[in-house]
Amino acid sequence: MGPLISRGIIGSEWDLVIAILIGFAFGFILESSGFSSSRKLAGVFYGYDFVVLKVFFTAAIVAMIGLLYFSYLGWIDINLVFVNPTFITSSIVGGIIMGVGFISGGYCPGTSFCGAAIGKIDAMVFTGGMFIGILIFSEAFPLFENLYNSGNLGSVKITETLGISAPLFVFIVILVAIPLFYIVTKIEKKIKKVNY
Amino acid sequence: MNLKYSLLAAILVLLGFVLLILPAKEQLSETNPEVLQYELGEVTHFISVDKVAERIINQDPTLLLIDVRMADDYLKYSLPGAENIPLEDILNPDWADLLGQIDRDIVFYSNADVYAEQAWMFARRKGYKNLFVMQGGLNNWFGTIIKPIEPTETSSAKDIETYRFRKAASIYFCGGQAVVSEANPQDAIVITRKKKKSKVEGGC
Amino acid sequence: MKDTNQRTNRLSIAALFFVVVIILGFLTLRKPTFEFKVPINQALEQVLSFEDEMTQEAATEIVTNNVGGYQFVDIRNPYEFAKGHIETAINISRKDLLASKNVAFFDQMSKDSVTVILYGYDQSEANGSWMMLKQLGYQNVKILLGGFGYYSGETYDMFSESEIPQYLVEEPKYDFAALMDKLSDGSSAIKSENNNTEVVIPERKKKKSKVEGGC
Amino acid sequence: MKSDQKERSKKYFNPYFGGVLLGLLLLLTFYITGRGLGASGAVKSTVVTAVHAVTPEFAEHSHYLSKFISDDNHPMNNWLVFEALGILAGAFLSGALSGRLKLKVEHSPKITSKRRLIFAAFGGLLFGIGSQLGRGCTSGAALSGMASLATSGFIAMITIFGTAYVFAYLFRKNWI
Repeated sequence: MGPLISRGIIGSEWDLVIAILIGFAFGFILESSGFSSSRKLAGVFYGYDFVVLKVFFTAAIVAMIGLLYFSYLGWIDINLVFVNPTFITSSIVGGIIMGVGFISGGYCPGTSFCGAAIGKIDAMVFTGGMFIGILIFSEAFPLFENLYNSGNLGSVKITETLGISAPLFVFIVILVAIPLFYIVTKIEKKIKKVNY
Repeated sequence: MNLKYSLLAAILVLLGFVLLILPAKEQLSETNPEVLQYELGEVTHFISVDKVAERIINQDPTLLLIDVRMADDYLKYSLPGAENIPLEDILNPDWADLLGQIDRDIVFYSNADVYAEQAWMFARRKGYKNLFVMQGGLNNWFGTIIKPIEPTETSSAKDIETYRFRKAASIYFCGGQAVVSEANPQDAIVITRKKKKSKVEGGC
Repeated sequence: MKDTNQRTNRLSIAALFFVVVIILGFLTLRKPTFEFKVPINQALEQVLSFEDEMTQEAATEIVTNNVGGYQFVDIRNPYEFAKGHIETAINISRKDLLASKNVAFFDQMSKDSVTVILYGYDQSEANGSWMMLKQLGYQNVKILLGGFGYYSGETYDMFSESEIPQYLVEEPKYDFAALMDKLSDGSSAIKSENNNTEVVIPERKKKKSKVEGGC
Repeated sequence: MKSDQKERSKKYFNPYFGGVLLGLLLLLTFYITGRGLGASGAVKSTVVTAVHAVTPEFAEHSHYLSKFISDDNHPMNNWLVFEALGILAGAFLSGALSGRLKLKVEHSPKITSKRRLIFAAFGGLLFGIGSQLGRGCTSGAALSGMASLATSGFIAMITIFGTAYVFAYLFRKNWI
């Protein structure tokens, strides 16, 4: 049955309406979960607020489980679901750069939009910085080009990389995540509350 | 621990566990038998030799002919532009790219249409789309297109029209090699010309 | 305190909603009425083995001697069936092959280990239905080569000199390559004749006028 | 009254509730579009469009941008921009409902607003570069990637959070 747009069940003229609706829900959930506050986000790195980790992992696990069930029930053709191609070197380097950006700026792109929407000036500046960053990247692209295209592994899935079945992998992730949630809650309670 | 968190944890573990013990679904990619039965029942999968001939003559790029006979037979004679996938090799994954071209109509043919329909059935079950079978196969092709039966005087206008098309198609398909042997006909022309000359002379 | 309660419910409701969606999915998961029971590779092997093809001779033998354990099934439409059919045959038109009462019939036949022989007007007509039943797991189904056309003699060519039985439709009726060679020569002759007339006609006219002038 | 407002402004979702909702939304997005959520792509499309509008010759000259101008009509580009507009609207509504709408610079009391803004701009800059190199940001590559079990998603998640933890000590003054 799904994905509805890839299968042409929903016409492409609805694309943008759906985009706005999904974006709306995304923004609402992010903001309501507290992702519009950079200090709340940064809390995950100092142990005073693990909201990012909790939301992030819960969402990923729910979506993982859901996708596998949907696929099993025949509601979605898993082969039509986009799998971001893995360019291992560029992924790692990009991830490191983003990591430094994260701890320095306190936002990531999605959350900076949320912050900007409710009037956080730092979030607006962060978004502005992002524009400039992309501009720099595109101008200096010849410099990055080799790196950008290096280590191409294609659209591989983690289950292929590790060689285990998808349900087993998801089950392991769940079994890891639950104690993790428990531990971070303990840590949160121990570490001095930061007022923000 | 708080009840709501225990509940969430229990739900996630349970869902993950159920996923783990669900029986593996093997035939997910295969076409549902009911779909195939419908297509067989409505006979939507046959394409007439006339249609095929017309599309070959028009050099329709969306037509892909697949010869499902043995390689020997294919090499001896095949329709113009046809590819060869012997019936016993139809499930070979090597053909996935060829059969998976969704923007082309893939027409199977064999000497009759039995093997071609079998190939159609297997390819269709595997999930390939836009597959057809040439009705009557090569025997029908030769019996109608290459050696069209002349309509009788009582035939309908439509039959005569069909005959004309087939005759023209026959010349098209047989003419391909005539171009190569251009030299002989020229000789023939000379001879016949002479004959005619003499006739004219005789007339006077 | 009330506030906290409300939040508790929200989390649990969201989580339970997820579970309910999945459970509903399983409840509504329609088990496909029909499944291909024979794996595709095995089905291909069966087809290539030809062991389920029944010859006209064998069919005639069964009918004339009233051999038990066989059931002819005519898959043509009722109108064609009414015009003439193998005496002991029943009619299941191929459109309704998988209608529930017919499925029950095939189930019964397979339970009683009766061999079902499908036939249409020719082999091609019954071929799809036969493959469908085979792949759905009815192993007791055979197909009549040549179909009713040969059985009734309608499509039997008495003057054929071929050694090969005529109901083997997949045998080439012509030597395609040789025929093409012959025809392309022939047709080039036709073509050249056409050329001739085209070329000659004006000449003829000229000559005519010359001759006339001469006369 | 004032304290009441303050009380309300703290009222965030329970993180797990937010997580389950986000997961369900992500699932719905996969179901409808076959792709996950994303954010940095919107910025990229905007940059491409903006540069192309202001100085077309520069955009065509640039190797990277021209790559995206050629398929500028690709629906996903517009898609992400509209999604980003939706994010702004949704976040605004949520902020308005919980009384969090306020123009301010959020920073640790130990640092000045100016310092916070400089670091924010620097962070944004790095994120801009990194998200292009890593083919997606935390939502596009890491979250959606993990949900679809893409290897790149897990690499992105581990490297982004890993690096942030490594450098956390250096930047502690900014946050605590």
